[in-house]
Amino acid sequence: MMTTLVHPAYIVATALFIFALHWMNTPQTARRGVYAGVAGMALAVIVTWAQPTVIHHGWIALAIVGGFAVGVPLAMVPLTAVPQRTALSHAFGGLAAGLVGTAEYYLGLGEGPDTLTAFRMVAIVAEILLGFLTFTGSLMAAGKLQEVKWIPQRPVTYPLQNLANLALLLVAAGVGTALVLHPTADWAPHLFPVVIALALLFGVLLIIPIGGADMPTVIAILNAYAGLSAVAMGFVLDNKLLITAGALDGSSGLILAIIMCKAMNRSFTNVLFGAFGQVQQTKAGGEQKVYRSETIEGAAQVLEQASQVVIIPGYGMAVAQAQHKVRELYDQLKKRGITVRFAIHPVAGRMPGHMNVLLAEADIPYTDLVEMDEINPDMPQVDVALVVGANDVVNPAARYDKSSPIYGMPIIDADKARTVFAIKRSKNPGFAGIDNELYFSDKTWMLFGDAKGVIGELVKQLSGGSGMH
Amino acid sequence: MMTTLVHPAYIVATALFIFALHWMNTPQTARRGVYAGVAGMALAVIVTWAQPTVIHHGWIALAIVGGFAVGVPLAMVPLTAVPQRTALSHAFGGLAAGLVGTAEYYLGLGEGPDTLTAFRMVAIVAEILLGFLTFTGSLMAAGKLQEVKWIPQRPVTYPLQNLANLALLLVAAGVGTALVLHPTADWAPHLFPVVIALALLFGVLLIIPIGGADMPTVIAILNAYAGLSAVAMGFVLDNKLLITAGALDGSSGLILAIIMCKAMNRSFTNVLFGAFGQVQQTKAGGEQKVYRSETIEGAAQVLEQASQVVIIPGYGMAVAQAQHKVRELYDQLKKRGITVRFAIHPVAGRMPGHMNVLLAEADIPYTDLVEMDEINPDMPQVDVALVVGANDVVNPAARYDKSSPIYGMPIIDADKARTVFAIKRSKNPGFAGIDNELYFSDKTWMLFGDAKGVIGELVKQLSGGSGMH
Amino acid sequence: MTETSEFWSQLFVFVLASFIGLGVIRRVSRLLHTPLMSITNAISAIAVVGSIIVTGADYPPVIRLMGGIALFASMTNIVSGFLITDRMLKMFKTDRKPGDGGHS
Amino acid sequence: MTETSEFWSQLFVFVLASFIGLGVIRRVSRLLHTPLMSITNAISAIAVVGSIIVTGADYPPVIRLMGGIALFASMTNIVSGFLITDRMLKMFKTDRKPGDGGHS
Ligand SMILES: NC(=O)c1ccc[n+]([C@@H]2O[C@H](COP(=O)([O-])OP(=O)(O)OC[C@H]3O[C@@H](n4cnc5c(N)ncnc54)[C@H](OP(=O)(O)O)[C@@H]3O)[C@@H](O)[C@H]2O)c1
Ligand SMILES: NC(=O)c1ccc[n+]([C@@H]2O[C@H](COP(=O)([O-])OP(=O)(O)OC[C@H]3O[C@@H](n4cnc5c(N)ncnc54)[C@H](OP(=O)(O)O)[C@@H]3O)[C@@H](O)[C@H]2O)c1
Repeated sequence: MMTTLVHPAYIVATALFIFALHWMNTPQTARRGVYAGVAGMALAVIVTWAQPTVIHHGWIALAIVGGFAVGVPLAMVPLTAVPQRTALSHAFGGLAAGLVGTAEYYLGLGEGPDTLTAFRMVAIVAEILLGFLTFTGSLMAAGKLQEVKWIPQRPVTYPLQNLANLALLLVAAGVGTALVLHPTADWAPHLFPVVIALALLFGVLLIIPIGGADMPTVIAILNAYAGLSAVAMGFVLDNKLLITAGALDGSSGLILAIIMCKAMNRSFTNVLFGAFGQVQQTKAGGEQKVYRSETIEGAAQVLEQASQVVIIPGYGMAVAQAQHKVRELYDQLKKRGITVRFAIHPVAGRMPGHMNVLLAEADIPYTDLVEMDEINPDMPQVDVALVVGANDVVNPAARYDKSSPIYGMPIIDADKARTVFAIKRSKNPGFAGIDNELYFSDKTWMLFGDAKGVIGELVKQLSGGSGMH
Repeated sequence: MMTTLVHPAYIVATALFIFALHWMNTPQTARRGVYAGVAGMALAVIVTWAQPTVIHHGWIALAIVGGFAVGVPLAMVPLTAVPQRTALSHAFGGLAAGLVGTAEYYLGLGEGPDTLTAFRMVAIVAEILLGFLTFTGSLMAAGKLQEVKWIPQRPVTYPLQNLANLALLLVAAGVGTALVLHPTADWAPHLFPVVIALALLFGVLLIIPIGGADMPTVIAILNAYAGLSAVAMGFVLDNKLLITAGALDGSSGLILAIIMCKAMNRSFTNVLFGAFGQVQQTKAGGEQKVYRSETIEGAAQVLEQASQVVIIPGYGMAVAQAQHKVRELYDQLKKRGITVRFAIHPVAGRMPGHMNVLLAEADIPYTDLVEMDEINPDMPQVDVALVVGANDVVNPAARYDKSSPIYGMPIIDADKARTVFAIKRSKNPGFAGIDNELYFSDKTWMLFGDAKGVIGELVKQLSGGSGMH
Repeated sequence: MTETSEFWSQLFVFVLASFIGLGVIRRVSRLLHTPLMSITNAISAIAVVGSIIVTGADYPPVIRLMGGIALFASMTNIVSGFLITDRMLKMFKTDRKPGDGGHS
Repeated sequence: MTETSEFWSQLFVFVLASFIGLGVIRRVSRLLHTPLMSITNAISAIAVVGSIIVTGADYPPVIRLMGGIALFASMTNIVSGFLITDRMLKMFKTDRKPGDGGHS
């Protein structure tokens, strides 16, 4: 009975997953999407668990309880830690795929040669390669994002690095092929762990040369890998639900990676092998140009006089956790009948949609979050552009300076506004590690300090001053 | 070799078909879509023909040649005959599915019981039922659209009609079930033709009670059936390419039917069992209200004075084949610096997109074809609305007259324009068979006559007069 | 792979294909609904592959005859469907070139 | 159904699923790209069905242990993935209600 039920159940689950992603196309329906996803998942788990082949239940229950025990706290991390959490979950996903693949192989060995057909072996090898390299790779990525001590932030490069990686990959592929051709040879069971080891090693080496700030893109790519490993598992188990879900996951990773690369005007290869973060090292420090800074009072007054204010948040707002203060500022200005909008750059922050989530967390209506392409035409009419911890995404050099690493990346035209206030702590550059002439323009006034602190002051000024109006 | 090639080839063909439909989302890429479709089709045919099981080639070549011999002329029909052609092609599609299903059944009989499994029989019965009822049903529809003598245009109704049809359907289903349960019983081979006969009969009875003007909707529904029969064939032959292509076809039919019903504010059931066209009979003829007609000269002058003209084409333009004359008028007015746009109602004419194709045929840039929802807001600023053989789609009764059969159907607000000219031949109503008060409004002037003739005159006036300006 | 699970995998494909169909067709330009009808006709005539096998295989003539007729019917749809679609699409232009764009 | 044609039907499903994936994801609102990442995580943890079988079937303990770990890993992704997605989505509002919408 249950065996027959499993097929329709899997089809329904698939449909639910597709709807789940479909409903993400607008915030109104997005939560419905979550419920659909949960329903599909629950259905699939229950029906599978009820299969007659499943006779031992203890460990399953245990693992599920464990999953909840770890999963719930993992879901409570502060939003700034979301990239790490994502990376971590890819690691888990990869691990799961790799382990199942391994189990399937040794099971097949037991059942004799006819089960380990060439095609099945190809799927298994693909599964463990993708799975285990995603595992270590994602762990490294998570570590870099979490800025764990013993994982070097800055890209680690050494001569012939890419060549070495390539060689390693070839070895792994070679060993894999050997396994595919002779899955049941007496040396095969001993060679299998070698493939695993190679995959694990490759995952590490793949990430080492990539700068911490490039991790978001890498994460998206690892996301695609994780999806593909699920697909491979689907091939091994002949489970179309797995294949579909994996493909959905894979497409999402791929598309996000493409969006990020486009918005950064970089290519995949450049991200993966460009050791981009290096620029940061070489260029950072030592600007001699003059910044003109402004006092909180002065800034507050100018803001009060404005009728059109655009706030441009960046990674700095995330670091400072300043979104709630920003909201208070937003309220203060709104109270005065000033139109306040937020200009959201596709790669502001360190992950896609980063700023949107933070501002939404601060309860700012998403109808006031405007995309770059929509707001840029209005910038010339804007009285004050308030840059909160954003840098590269407002760097005019992207428009003309061919030598600049961000040349060609579309930016928010803060420099077109009548007045610009820029909040940052120091004279240090941003992610791309380059000067930002916007800060030296004669319409720009710097407000040095931690974003949270500075904006807090501004709010105090305005709320204090608001009485006199 | 060929047997292995067939799978990848079918996958590629599937992808090509999906792209073909995807590229139809804008006129710029649409033709690329056709090429993709042709490529996919050619690939599938060649690979299949090259299968080792295919040993007799004479008949295949013959049938293909025949297909070209009939297909090419069929593609040359005037655009007004497109609905009939579409209906006819559904008939062919249904026939093909039905015949292959039949063949598969008798082949299975030969090979013995194990080939005709229950599930396979279900698929076969579904295939022949859908196939053959689509065959006769579409032939009837084509006949009604072509206004063939011996096929009654007006809905033929008799007491307990729907009940009778339902009974027939149940009988067919019953016999079908018997076949599924005992596919190889000695009476089965003789019962099989009965199912076919019932399906053929049902197709006829299904269409008889539906008025000629409702055919477009019916055609869309038959389109969906044809698609489903292809899907059933895919199940019988375990051919996923067939399943996919059939599903694509089915969705298209379904969506078009829904669009039409929505735009007519009618329900499927109402179209299928409502015997709608009857209204036409009962209400037609005998209006006593006064029309005020205008002379060509007068109309020409008003048009010349206008700065904003909107032309509202309808079924009448198609009947009169007036699109080329309309284009000349369009040119004349443009020459005078008058902005001329076309207001396209989703169900103007007798098939979805009917007006667009006709006007495109007349070489009018599709950028001047404006959808109802976009143009309605502008109507009050329009100086002259020229209604060319449209009726129901500009009938204000749809807005408020609950008793009217078209109540609730969205319309083009011709009555909001400063002046309205309406071209039609007589005082007869349109498809819905009801009066149109727009014609009696004090801002409306009738130009009685055949659309082609009337507009021809207008053009003469304007071109003649144009010298004096 | 057992006969039932074969059925389920076909149903699976059908569901996925329907998702694609509804997603893609819903985005077809309203301008092109008439050509859309004809191109989907042509595409669904892919049933031709079924009839090719039936016609060409080593089956009793009466069976092969049915296949042949089916093949002819499908082929007609393919040819006329694609041709008329292209003929209609040729007509859609943005900027008017003088002279006509494919009158019939 | 032979082993190879089984592979092909899986590949077929993969292709269709990719079409759906690309089509659907491309239309996800830019506002929601962060939640999108977490919900796809959760969904791809459907790999859990594989590990349930391995863990629960009558296999040698070492195999079942691998399955158990995999099951635990997937389960973690499912729980945290869906929870954090919902937590983020709860925050998106059009009109501001006073008080905060789910601070962390
Ligand atoms: N979003 C994505 O998906 C993604 C993915 C990969 C890469 N990236 C890259 O990340 C960059 C994002 O641009 P961005 O302008 O948002 O960030 P950014 O260019 O990295 O600049 C962040 C700025 O915030 C300032 N800052 C840091 N902590 C602060 C604090 N506590 N208070 C106030 N200011 C603080 C920093 O200056 P101080 O140190 O002087 O304070 C820095 O100038 C882009 O280059 C993009 O290509 C984004
Ligand atoms: N488009 C679709 O997919 C579709 C599908 C199903 C049903 N329909 C229905 O069809 C109707 C379409 O509305 P419509 O306004 O386009 O057409 P209509 O309501 O049928 O009216 C057509 C008008 O054109 C006039 N006419 C006919 N031949 C003419 C000629 N040679 N010269 C000048 N005028 C001529 C007729 O009046 P005279 O006879 O006095 O000339 C008639 O009033 C709607 O009711 C719609 O629901 C459309």
